[in-house]
Amino acid sequence: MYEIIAFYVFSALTIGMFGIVVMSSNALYAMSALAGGMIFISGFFFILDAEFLGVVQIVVYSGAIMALYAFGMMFFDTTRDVSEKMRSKKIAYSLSISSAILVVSILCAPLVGESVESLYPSIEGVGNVQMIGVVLFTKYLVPFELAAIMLLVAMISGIVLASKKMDEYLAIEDEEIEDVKEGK
Amino acid sequence: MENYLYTALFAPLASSLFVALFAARPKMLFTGIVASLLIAISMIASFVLLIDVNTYGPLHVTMMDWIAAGNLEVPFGFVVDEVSVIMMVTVTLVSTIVHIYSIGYMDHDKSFNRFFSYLSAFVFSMMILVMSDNFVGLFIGWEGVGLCSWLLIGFWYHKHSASWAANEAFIMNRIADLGMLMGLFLIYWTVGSFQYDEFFASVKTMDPTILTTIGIFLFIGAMGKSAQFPLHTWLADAMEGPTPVSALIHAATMVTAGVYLVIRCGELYTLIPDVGFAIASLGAFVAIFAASMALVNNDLKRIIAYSTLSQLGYMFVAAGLGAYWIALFHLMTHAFFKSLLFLGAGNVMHAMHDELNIKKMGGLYGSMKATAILMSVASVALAGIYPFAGFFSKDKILEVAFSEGAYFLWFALFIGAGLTAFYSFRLVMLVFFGEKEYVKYGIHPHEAQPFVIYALLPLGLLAVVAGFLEHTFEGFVTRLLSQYEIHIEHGTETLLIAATLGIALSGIAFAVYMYRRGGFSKAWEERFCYKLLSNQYYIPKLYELYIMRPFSALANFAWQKIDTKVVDLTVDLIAKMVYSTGEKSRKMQSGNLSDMLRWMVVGMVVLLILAFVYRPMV
Amino acid sequence: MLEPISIDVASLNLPALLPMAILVVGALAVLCADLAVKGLNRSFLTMITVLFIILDFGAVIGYNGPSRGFFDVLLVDGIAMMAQVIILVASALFLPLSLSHRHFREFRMAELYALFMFMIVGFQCMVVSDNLILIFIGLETSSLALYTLIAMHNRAKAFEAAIKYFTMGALAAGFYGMSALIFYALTGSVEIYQIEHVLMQRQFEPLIGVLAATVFMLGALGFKLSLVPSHTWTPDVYEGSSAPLAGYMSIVPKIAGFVVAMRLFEMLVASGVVWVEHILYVAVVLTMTLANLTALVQEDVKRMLAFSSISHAGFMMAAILIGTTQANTALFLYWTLFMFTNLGAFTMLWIVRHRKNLWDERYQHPYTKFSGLVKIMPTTATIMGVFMFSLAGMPPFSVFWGKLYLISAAINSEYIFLAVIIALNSAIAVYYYMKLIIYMFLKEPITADARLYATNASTPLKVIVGVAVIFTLFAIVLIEPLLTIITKYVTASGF
Amino acid sequence: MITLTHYLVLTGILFSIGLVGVMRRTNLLMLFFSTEILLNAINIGFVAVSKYYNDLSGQLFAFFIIAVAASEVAVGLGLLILWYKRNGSVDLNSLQTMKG
Amino acid sequence: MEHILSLLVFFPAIAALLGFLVVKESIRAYGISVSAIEFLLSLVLWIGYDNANAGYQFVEYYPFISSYGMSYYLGVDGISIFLVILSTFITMIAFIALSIEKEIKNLIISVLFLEMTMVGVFVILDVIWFYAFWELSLVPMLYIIGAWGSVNRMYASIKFFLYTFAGSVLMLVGILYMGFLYHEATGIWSFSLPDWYLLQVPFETQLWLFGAFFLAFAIKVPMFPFHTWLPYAHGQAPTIGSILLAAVLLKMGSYGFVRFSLPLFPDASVYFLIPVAVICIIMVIYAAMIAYAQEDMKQVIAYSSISHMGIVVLGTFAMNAEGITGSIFLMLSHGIVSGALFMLVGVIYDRRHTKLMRDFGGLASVMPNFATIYGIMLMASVGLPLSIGFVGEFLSLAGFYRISWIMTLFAGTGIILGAVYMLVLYKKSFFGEIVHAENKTLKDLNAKELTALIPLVALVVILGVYPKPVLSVIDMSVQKMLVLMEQKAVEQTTKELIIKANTIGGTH
Repeated sequence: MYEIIAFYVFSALTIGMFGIVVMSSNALYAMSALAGGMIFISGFFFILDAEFLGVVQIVVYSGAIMALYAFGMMFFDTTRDVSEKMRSKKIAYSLSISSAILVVSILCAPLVGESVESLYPSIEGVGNVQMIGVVLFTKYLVPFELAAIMLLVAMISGIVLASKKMDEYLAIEDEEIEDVKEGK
Repeated sequence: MENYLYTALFAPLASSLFVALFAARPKMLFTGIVASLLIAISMIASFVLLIDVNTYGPLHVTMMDWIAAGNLEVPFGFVVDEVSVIMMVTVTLVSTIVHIYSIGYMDHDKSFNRFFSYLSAFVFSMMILVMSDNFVGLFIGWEGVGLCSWLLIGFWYHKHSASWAANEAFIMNRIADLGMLMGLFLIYWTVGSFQYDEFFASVKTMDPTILTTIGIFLFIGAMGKSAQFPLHTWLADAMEGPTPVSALIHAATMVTAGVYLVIRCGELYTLIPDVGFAIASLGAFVAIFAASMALVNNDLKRIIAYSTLSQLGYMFVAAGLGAYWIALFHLMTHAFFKSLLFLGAGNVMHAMHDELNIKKMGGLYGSMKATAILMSVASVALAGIYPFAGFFSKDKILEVAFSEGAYFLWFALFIGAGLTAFYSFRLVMLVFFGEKEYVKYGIHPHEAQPFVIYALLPLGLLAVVAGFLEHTFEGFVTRLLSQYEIHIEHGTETLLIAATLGIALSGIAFAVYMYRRGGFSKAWEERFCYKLLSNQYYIPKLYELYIMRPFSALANFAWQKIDTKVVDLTVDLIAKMVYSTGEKSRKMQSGNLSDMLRWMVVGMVVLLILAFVYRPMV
Repeated sequence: MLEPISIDVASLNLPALLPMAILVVGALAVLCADLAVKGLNRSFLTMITVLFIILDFGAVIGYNGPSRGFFDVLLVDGIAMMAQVIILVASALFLPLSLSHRHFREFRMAELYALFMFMIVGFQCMVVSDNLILIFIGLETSSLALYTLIAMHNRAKAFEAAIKYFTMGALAAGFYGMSALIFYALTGSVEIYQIEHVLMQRQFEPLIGVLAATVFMLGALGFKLSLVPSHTWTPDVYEGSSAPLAGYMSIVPKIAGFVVAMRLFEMLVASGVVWVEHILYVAVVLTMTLANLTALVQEDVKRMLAFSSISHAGFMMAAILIGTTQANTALFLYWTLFMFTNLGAFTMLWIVRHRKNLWDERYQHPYTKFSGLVKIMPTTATIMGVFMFSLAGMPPFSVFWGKLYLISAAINSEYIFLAVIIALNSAIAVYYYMKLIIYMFLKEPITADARLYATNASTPLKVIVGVAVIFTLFAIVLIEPLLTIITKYVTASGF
Repeated sequence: MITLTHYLVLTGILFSIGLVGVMRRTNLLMLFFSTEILLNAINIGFVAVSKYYNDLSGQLFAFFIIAVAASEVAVGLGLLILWYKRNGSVDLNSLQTMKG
Repeated sequence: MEHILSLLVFFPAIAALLGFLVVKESIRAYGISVSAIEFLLSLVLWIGYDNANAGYQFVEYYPFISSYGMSYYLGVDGISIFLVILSTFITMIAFIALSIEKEIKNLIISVLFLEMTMVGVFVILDVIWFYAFWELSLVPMLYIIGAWGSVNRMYASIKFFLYTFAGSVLMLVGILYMGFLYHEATGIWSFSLPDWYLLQVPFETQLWLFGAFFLAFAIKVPMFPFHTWLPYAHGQAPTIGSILLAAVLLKMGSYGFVRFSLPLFPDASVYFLIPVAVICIIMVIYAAMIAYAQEDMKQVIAYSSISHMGIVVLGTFAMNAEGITGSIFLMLSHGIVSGALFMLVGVIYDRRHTKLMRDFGGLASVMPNFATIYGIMLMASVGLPLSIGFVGEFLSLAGFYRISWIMTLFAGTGIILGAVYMLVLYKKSFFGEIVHAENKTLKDLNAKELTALIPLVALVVILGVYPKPVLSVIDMSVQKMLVLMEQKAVEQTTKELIIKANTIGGTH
């Protein structure tokens, strides 16, 4: 019973939040809305008793990602309203609507099969976190490692891109960059 | 034996090539002499062959293979039989004389050597034409003489009219040659060979329609060479060439090639009398048609040219009606007196400093007796007065026409005879007698060098006596050609002869009478008929108007409109279209990020819609 | 209660993982070295990296274990081998382009080399797995590294390129996730062979779901393979990034994508869902034609090459559409030959690069730059001409043989119309390749100063060009051995 | 009773919202927000399906997607910062130097 | 004699590569000597050729992509040998007559490459290689036209290249499909022509394949609607380019018809016989008329060669030994004659830097030798008996007469119209008074030009008087081919037509 209520509440909230994210012209609102929406999404995870994911969602998103974005925003000081002049609204909206209809209607379709036996079932009495741990460190070890590498890459990229090395020459025009270097 | 044949054939070639070495050089007398000698040798050889053929019969040699592909095989083969040997003799004889004559005539021309080279080349081609033993060989000569006549008519190429006339002649002949080619192809695909003997051997058994087609095609070829209507205009214009050329090519030899062809194919045409009759009728028409144009013309050479035309008409009548030997006979005699006439005219031209208008002459008798006499003799012969050569041959033709019951043809020829007599003596009178018009133009005419005159004597002689050879000639050529006996009872025959002679004489008399009294009144020249005749029935104008102009217009249209505006443009348009599509598709590349993203979404949306609506048979 | 799991290490088939491991180690080593020693020379870094790549190459070649590994996450079959070989060879050939005569900032950063190796790892993971998750992460790893590499060129255009690429990549990632989700919903599995299995069971019902999944996957891979209409990034990114990287992008990410596409779409095409076949058909034709048409009107050689590589990718998709063994063989053959030619072409651009846009303020390599080059630098012009002819599919240069084999593959499986379209497209394509040749050989030079064209030339670059030329010219002799090897691998992996 | 379809529909709606944002946002930062929405929407779907099948790979996929999202943010922000340093703007209409 | 064909093909290429090392001053001598050696080689080929054997000789066969049936397969028979000799000969002559100074090195090298491709096209028997040479021949030509041409050269060269290239890509598809068919039929891959000859292709397929090949050949020949690249190419190309283009490159197309279309697709050839013949007739008449309308001497000759190629193709489709032999011979004669004519135009162009007829007139008196040789070539071109031009034309027309006399009649108008435009050209530029002062001082042919032209004149006469040795060799192979066609034809009507076309007598 409460599941129903929770679902509808959360859906309403999430949709609302994300709606704000997409529509609001104030970056601050948008970001807070995003954060909120993500927290509500974690709510769904809890409903679907995927506690681990719920936690990760809150931690990673609301913690890490949102912090990053916040820094970014301060950097760009887009705290005040951003003025977006969108090109060819009509096309955009018609596309949005049509795509929305299509996507939703597809997902309405009875996709799931009945006779599909699960490959990695969660066993009774074993917590979700534990199960995930097991699968993650057996079957999905390689992806996990690769994900680690991916995060490393992201980190390096972030460092490189934001580092002083890069903006050393940003002040100067393209042509001259190499001139300076010739000097060395 | 064969050596004689090859001598006769290749002496002219040798002469031509030898002289050609000096073609670019200024005048050298010896070239002319050498050329004449070689031609003379060829003539002697031909006479020897004549005797041989008379005693041992025809001679047939195959020199070498020429073309061979599939079943088609064409050798260089030569046959010297009664007909070809007569042609050879005639050709070489006249050529020799013309060569000698030319030494004098072209004396002052800077391209003296070149002239002789061409002239000998012509003789060579003519020899091939008459001696070849197959149709393709004949075609070689056929085209060869065409080429030489092109070269010689356009000999003075700096004259626009000359080169124009040359091209006209060549092209007209080409038109006819196409017909002839078709004939040859048909012969090949029916008989499988181009050899005369094989062809004539099988004509008996052939499908008449094919025969008729062949006959027509071949005669179209003949029409071109012998300048029969409607391909006749080139002959008059060909008078642009030097006079010896006119004498040799456009009177004595080349133009008779058509007749020769018909005679050669006698066995064919005897089997298709209808075609024969058509030929005869055309001939009769041309005979009177050309003669009428000669009546009013004032150009010395053109008059003779027209008379040539009409004489060719006579020959075709004979040939068409199956009297081949008579056609051949007239061909020969005509060659003699007509070339004589032309060469005489040449003398006159020299005397008059290339003045051709006979209205500006007159009274030349005083200053150039020999020429005058010779030309008068020739004219008499042409008019066909007993006992001159022309009488025998021409009169026979009339008899043939009569005995064939083609009275209409006979009548045409009969009138033609009268006209011939008239215009030839109109010419004689206007040139040699009457008022000395040329004094007005301050010209002092003089007789040609003696050797030129001597050179003409043999022709003069022949013009007189050739006629008496009639029976020997008949006996000789009818070994090969079909016999033709005229079956008219003696009374009528004499009557006919009398009538013909009568009209000829009266023509002469009328001419003499009129032009003693200073010719016709100017009023005549206003008459329509006069204009019609002097404008050659407006036929050249018609050709100009309805063939040449449209052709060049059409050509320009095809080039500027169709080729560039349609065909080429389509190609370019296709290219441009592709390119412009590129330009359009370039807009997709707006470089704006949200457009790019939208494109991705568009792709997705479109595909999803397709997923919903488009369901091919799974 | 969960009983402890015991796993036999041998069953993990670790050697299958070795190649990636090598490069990871390499990357980390480079990073540490950079920390330890300041200002390592680029030549050192380059060569070290190349060496690691070679090691990796050895590991790939040397691998002869079972095709499955690591709980069936890894799938080292023939096409994976082929793809890895191409990826590694291309990487080893493109990286030394950093040793150009002019010094570029990015090549002095050790991070670049580390990222480069991580990127390769990502690509390898993409090709050696049929698990959508691993593929996804590999894809993202390589992409993220690639974005950074592009941006590291440190020009305004480079940043623009990187951002465009990144943003579209993010959207593509979304599509990929959606597709995976639908597949998962359909089959309860994220492994292609499982998906195939279950879908077969369900006779591809509900069809709409399968189609939707295909659509999204097409959107995601279409972005990587730059299929119309997701191709719009290609020219901009190529233009923005440095020539070596552009050339690299025209080869390696695509081959990785092709392998994934082969795994997925050939399953679907073979499934007898005609719709998929038709859609692919349309996409292929559009990609070839539209790219060609747009390439016609380019003024910049680099952009032209970008479009041309799009249309070549279209040819490759055609191969996937046909899906016969010969077609797949043709794909790898074509790509190998194309790799060498493109390597040469882009290296030439790299060599003639001049820091100032002397010829056109907008473009760096406008056609006019090359006008009359034959009079200034005959050899350079001739070599460039060879590459152009090869790209144009002019016999007997390398790409022609690939095209030949591809068309014949199309014909042999009765795709006559497709073959004709390919032929016509190569006829159109000739024009823009020819344009460069016209400029180089037929026009008069603007500035007859040879130094302008050699500012960036250096021995390593020349060597690489030499290699490319040799392979392009004497491809004929390679065809037979290549064919035998590729056919062996392809048939071995059942494609 | 909340069935799987409810969740999938929700996924669809959120995904569409994300698409809308991707298409209408011209401020790059907020554009990135929208891409996050896309990924999150998918996450819901995965978890729901995994719950339905009682199969964990869905959850793991979601987990990895979160990781991907995180790293994307890092790189994206890095690029954005570079661009901003250079042009003082994060509006995508400012990056149109390359076209055609 | 073992590998003489490979030698023939690759000698020029190697020479060209070495040519890069030769200094600019002596490159011309180098070119001449190389081409002379090549020509001698081709003569050796002819000497070694066994006239009694209609099949392929000097065959070299090495498989090189055996898994896909491609091989390196060379051989000549009567159909190709003289075209090879023609190519080497004309190249040599063109080099001798060469009067270009600007960047002569590149020119000579590219011409040598061109020579390789030309010889290659004629001697190769593996179809893929044939395609390779076919395409490669475009490249040097593009360079020659584009780099040494006159004002509008870019357009001309691009048009030439794209047009011909676009035409031949479909041929590639056709080739591959043919290979596929062969594989279907026999289970083995092969792209060697002799193998394909043995393959019977179903009728419907033949039609399509014929079309695919036809387009490539038709554009190359060029046949009527596809001919527009030719005037541009000739109009802009330098003399040597025009010579090679007219003398050899065009022959590739007609050679293709004889080599591929007829023996591979006999039924389709017969099926399309009438349409093709109609196109040929249009070519003959239409091109002749356009040639008449031209003001540019070179354009006249360009269009005239279209007109002549019309007769060539017509003869090819006569389906009998006379016609095909004739058309092959006509290829040779047209090669020599048009080559010579273009050379002559080049001569006058070097002196006056104009090709417009109205700028000349009366040349005959200032340049007698030039006028003479021009006249001879002109007569050969209008097909005067005892000149090389006649034999081929006569045979081709004679052959096609068996198919349809009325069409032959129309095609025959070519000999009239040919005379018209050629004589008009001659009259305009050589006859009449000298109107332009600058023409008064023109020099006659110099030694170099004479050495280039005399051999051509000699050939024109010799082959005109005694073509038999050439004809008989060609004829043999042609008859062999006809027998083959008759045997492998799938439709009864085809067999009948071929038999009828080759027998004397019967109905018409």
